[in-house]
Amino acid sequence: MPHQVFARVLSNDPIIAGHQVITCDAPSLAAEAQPGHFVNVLTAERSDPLLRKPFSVYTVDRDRGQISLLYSIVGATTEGMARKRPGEILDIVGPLGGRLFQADPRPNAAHIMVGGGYGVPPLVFLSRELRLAQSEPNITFIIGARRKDLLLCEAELIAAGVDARVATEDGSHGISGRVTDVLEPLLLEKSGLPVTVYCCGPTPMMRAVAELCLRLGVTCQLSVEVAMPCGIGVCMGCVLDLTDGRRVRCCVDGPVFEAAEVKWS
Amino acid sequence: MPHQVFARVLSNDPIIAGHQVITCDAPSLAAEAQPGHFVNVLTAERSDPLLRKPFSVYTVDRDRGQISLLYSIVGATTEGMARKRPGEILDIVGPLGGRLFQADPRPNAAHIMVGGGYGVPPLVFLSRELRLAQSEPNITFIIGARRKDLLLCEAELIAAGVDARVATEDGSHGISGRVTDVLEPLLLEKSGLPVTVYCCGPTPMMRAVAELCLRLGVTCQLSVEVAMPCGIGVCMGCVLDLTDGRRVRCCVDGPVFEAAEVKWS
Amino acid sequence: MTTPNTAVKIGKLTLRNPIVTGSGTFGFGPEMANIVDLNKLGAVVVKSTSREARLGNPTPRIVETPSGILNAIGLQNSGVDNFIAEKLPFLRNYDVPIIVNLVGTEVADYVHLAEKLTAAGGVHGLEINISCPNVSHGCDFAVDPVLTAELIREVRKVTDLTLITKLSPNVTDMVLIARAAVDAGSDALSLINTLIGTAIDIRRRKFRLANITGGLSGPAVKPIALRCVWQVHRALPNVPLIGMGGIMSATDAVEFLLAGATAVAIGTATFVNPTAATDVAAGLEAYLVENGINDVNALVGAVTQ
Amino acid sequence: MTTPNTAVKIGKLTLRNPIVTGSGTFGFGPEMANIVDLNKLGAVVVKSTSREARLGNPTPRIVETPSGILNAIGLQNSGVDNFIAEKLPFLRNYDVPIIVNLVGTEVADYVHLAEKLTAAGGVHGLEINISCPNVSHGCDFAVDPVLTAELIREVRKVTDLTLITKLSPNVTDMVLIARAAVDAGSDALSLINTLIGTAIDIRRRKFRLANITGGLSGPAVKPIALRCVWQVHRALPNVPLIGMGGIMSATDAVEFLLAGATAVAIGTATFVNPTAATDVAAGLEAYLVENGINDVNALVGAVTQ
Ligand SMILES: Cc1cc2nc3c(=O)[nH]c(=O)nc-3n(C[C@H](O)[C@H](O)[C@H](O)COP(=O)(O)OP(=O)(O)OC[C@H]3O[C@@H](n4cnc5c(N)ncnc54)[C@H](O)[C@@H]3O)c2cc1C
Ligand SMILES: Cc1cc2nc3c(=O)[nH]c(=O)nc-3n(C[C@H](O)[C@H](O)[C@H](O)COP(=O)(O)OP(=O)(O)OC[C@H]3O[C@@H](n4cnc5c(N)ncnc54)[C@H](O)[C@@H]3O)c2cc1C
Ligand SMILES: Cc1cc2nc3c(=O)[nH]c(=O)nc-3n(C[C@H](O)[C@H](O)[C@H](O)COP(=O)(O)O)c2cc1C
Ligand SMILES: Cc1cc2nc3c(=O)[nH]c(=O)nc-3n(C[C@H](O)[C@H](O)[C@H](O)COP(=O)(O)O)c2cc1C
Ligand code: FES
Ligand code: FES
Repeated sequence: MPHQVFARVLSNDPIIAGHQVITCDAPSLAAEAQPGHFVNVLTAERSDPLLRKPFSVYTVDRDRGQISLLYSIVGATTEGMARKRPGEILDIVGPLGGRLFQADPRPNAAHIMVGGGYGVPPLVFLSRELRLAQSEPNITFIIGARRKDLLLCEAELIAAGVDARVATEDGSHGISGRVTDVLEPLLLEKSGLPVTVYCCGPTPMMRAVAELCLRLGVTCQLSVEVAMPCGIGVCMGCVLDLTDGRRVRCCVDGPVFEAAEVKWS
Repeated sequence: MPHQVFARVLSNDPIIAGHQVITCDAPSLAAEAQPGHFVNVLTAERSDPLLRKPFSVYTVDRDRGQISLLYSIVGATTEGMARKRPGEILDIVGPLGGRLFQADPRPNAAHIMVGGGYGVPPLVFLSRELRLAQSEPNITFIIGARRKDLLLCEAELIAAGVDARVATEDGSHGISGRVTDVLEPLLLEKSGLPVTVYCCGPTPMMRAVAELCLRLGVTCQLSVEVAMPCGIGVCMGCVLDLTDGRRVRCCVDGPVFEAAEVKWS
Repeated sequence: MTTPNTAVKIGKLTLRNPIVTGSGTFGFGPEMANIVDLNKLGAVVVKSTSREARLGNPTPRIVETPSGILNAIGLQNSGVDNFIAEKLPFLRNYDVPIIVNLVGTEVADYVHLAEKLTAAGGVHGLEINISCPNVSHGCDFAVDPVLTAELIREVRKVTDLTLITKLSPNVTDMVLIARAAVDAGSDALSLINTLIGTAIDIRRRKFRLANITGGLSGPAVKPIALRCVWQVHRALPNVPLIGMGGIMSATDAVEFLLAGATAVAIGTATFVNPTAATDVAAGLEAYLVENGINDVNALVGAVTQ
Repeated sequence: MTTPNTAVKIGKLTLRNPIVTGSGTFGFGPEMANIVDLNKLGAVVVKSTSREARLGNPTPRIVETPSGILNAIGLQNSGVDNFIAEKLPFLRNYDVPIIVNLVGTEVADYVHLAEKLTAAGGVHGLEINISCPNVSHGCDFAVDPVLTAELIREVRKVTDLTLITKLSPNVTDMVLIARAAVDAGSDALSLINTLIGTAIDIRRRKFRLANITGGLSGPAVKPIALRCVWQVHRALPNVPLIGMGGIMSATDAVEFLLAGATAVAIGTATFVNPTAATDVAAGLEAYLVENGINDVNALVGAVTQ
């Protein structure tokens, strides 16, 4: 259940240009967090900016009671996060999210993660949980980025033995192009298997992935990226239109939806 | 002339509980600042709190182009100042103040400073300037505080050879009582000499000092403590009523006034 | 010292403390019941409910502004029948007054809603929202004392629940509308609803809200809300007021009580701190104890110049 | 690309850029002339000037609120004769339009002021302040279209200087007042003056302003001000508007231009950053260059949904 935690910062280090990972002591969050969960962070001490900002849970260490967030420094909240030093307090509300990634339960399923930008961390969490839950799950992880220096988590995934594939828009690493340029042949490659695609990233990327999967008849779960003013289901500021005509809240009715459910505007 | 300086912080260290001295590289301010000048500091990055806050210039090192402020940590701005580390930037507008302390020019004058709380720093500045300008000026410095541990600058004044006298309300150091309990006998002591009292501190203290000086016919300059929304003379938010019926701005028509001018409300 | 009295009266209702929830900022209960104990609130005011279900406005619906937010939700809700069938049963489990906020475009809509909700059972008060700035005609009543009086008079005829009229600050003279509502039978007044504002994205040269304008709430509006409460309280000292607008802390709540509010609503604050309402209730009690005040009612309107 | 045109027209006046100073936030010139080059501004709007000298309200007169300030200065000024004798000669040294803000309690006061200031020479425009919330009767004109029209009509008779009416946001319908002012001969409109608000010190249980209420300005009010500009521009697209309310940066200024302002005033921002007005002017020019816009007038009202 969502609750507020004043979490002690344990480390807060740059990983690539403009991106950091902040790790905190937060046993209650570590105990509850599942892939797809996000937390709402407040760094302002007064009322400007007023609202918390959402961040996906990146890593969870349940034994030590720690969680970490991977963030891109873009505005007041993330600048405030970047200034936190070990020992200081991070004000977090979480875990948030009502519908999370659902690992495909079929025994020989191929799990394909497609992540871009700060969509990568929740999928890294998902693949870690999959590896904990199943022996030798069949995971392929496609990471998209504009340039090589904006690529997140590749080394980490490789070190964990995940089949990581990369698409950069400028071709500076991996395939030159978009994640769908990697995904389409990959889906053919895996065509004998039950396949689920899990996707998180910028909306245009998710839309392209969703449309590809729908066209090819592949199950696809998306964690949508929508501003979350409250994160707890009461402001109605995060709504998404579904193909069945319903207008739902991404925070508590999502953030994960099936590709077929989402009505793109 | 008032101007904005993005001053690099050189040091920022506690002196007594809840009080720090911040020293910055600010050659243009160091060149212009005189005793009684203040500066307006902004630490908020967004708009809450909106306004700058005033701080008296405490020390000036004209050779090195440095100034320092002595501040009591009481709210958002001073908390923001306290977080500044060497190398970071302090956003300052100054020097501010149109009418400053005027050292009594009479050759054998007795200069009596009466300071309480953050009224002490500008008087320390004044006594330092007096010692630079005159050989062996006759300075007595009365410091008032509630308790010994809230006493500012005593060691520094003694080290500089200033006759420093202390009044604490709880008697934990110096005379037990108020600055006027020290001032009244001191004025008798100095009665053969031309005397000027320079006073800065909480309003009730200044009023008591002013009334004592008026009663004994001693010249007294006060640096009034009034909120300074703009500090540059344009908001009319810092006005003070004078005995001649004028309603003047403390920032540019003061902050230093003669005791006889001030109409206490 | 003994525990101070925190109970206040709003019309026929006794609230255990003066802290209620702002309509539209607390949903219909279930989400928040996971986070705070509803039984520690003075009352739960639910999101505006209309005759038919409403999808509300397109997105974006909320944008941040300095110390505030603009919202243009457009009264999304699943309609009164769904409320009674699906939402009210949950709320009946709690020992807290339930106040339903009503919205419509015509007098008949409000009358219909009031009748249904009165008959439903388990609803303790009705807050008549005549002041939503985010739908066309949303403020037609709130700016006109004659229309307001007519509306309240008709609703009054069909219900004996406590009636609270929610006023708009987007008017020249709130006292005029307040008086009209009270004379027509409103037991109490809620103030303020949001102030109409907008924001523009200069990169795209477009409005930041799909609806163009939205309602401003949060700390930015607190000085205005506080002034409204004081003005209306001074004019109508015997009418219980529920004050709201930017209340983030117990300190803010005390300001509103001193200005003349008998109760206060926590709105936008809940988005920032989900436990804001119960935190404020606890903080208010602490303030009473620290200041040796044995009845919160002693604070109401107690500000001096 | 060549330097973009930044000049705009407000009535008969050509401003070299759209940035002017907010009345009451820039004094009468001399203090600010030490800090910024007045010749880099579109116009200098001086503090409200009245027939006789005024001492204004007692202190405290300014308090901070979230992202804003409340002021209750009460129009302290040394009167029009003193202005002409002591302040105007200094301003005549600059090559920048001088706009004098007038305030009075009766039509005759404004007429008297307008005559004197027109005759004085060196005054280029008159801003008619009908909207000061900090004096009794300060808003009587601004809330009533008939009174506003009568006032502007009488002032119009005695001056051919550019007339700008400064509107209050504390009304139900600003467009009504705007139209009345323009139909009566106002060449342009300034909006918005401050919103009425208050603040309470809960320790002393007293109002924080000696005057009880004050006018809210600063970033907190920006969304409201922007909405007012857009509403009035949409209704009166050919009337030049001077937009103001919380403008702190060139980004904010562009928002106001897009909403329909032809010029913008920098008020409270000057208290925070004394060079705010010229900084915004420079930032606006940079925005034009970066976006390949060769005439600032192309931005005016150019927002889309
Ligand atoms: C469910 C979810 C999970 C997320 N997970 C992560 C995560 O794991 N890591 C991560 O880094 N981010 C994540 N995000 C995104 C993150 O929440 C946003 O980037 C957040 O806004 C950052 O807050 P900020 O205060 O630092 O920046 P903000 O000030 O909110 O700025 C965010 C972006 O908006 C732009 N912007 C701000 N104000 C304006 C304006 N007035 N006009 C136009 N543009 C403007 C900024 O330039 C910037 O690019 C997630 C978002 C969602 C919805
Ligand atoms: C000319 C001049 C010179 C000065 N020189 C110095 C100096 O050299 N050193 C120094 O330390 N200070 C000095 N001050 C005082 C300093 O400017 C103030 O203390 C300033 O307000 C501190 O800013 P802040 O943001 O840290 O605290 P603020 O938030 O402004 O708080 C200041 C005080 O007001 C109280 N307060 C804040 N908000 C409220 C509220 N809503 N209701 C009731 N009380 C409230 C706080 O508790 C605190 O005690 C000087 C003041 C003047 C006028
Ligand atoms: C997102 C949002 C939705 C709201 N929806 C409603 C509503 O449906 N009905 C209503 O009467 N008021 C609604 N309000 C107004 C609040 O109840 C309250 O009057 C206003 O926000 C001021 O209080 P605050 O500053 O504490 O939020 C809404 C406010 C917000 C922020
Ligand atoms: C301290 C202060 C004094 C003001 N005095 C006047 C005045 O004398 N006449 C007037 O028309 N407006 C006056 N105003 C209003 C401003 O000119 C402006 O309309 C308002 O502050 C909104 O702009 P801002 O948010 O940029 O300050 C004053 C505002 C402030 C903050
Ligand atoms: S973020 Fe508020 S309802 Fe989803
Ligand atoms: S502080 Fe603004 S006029 Fe003095």
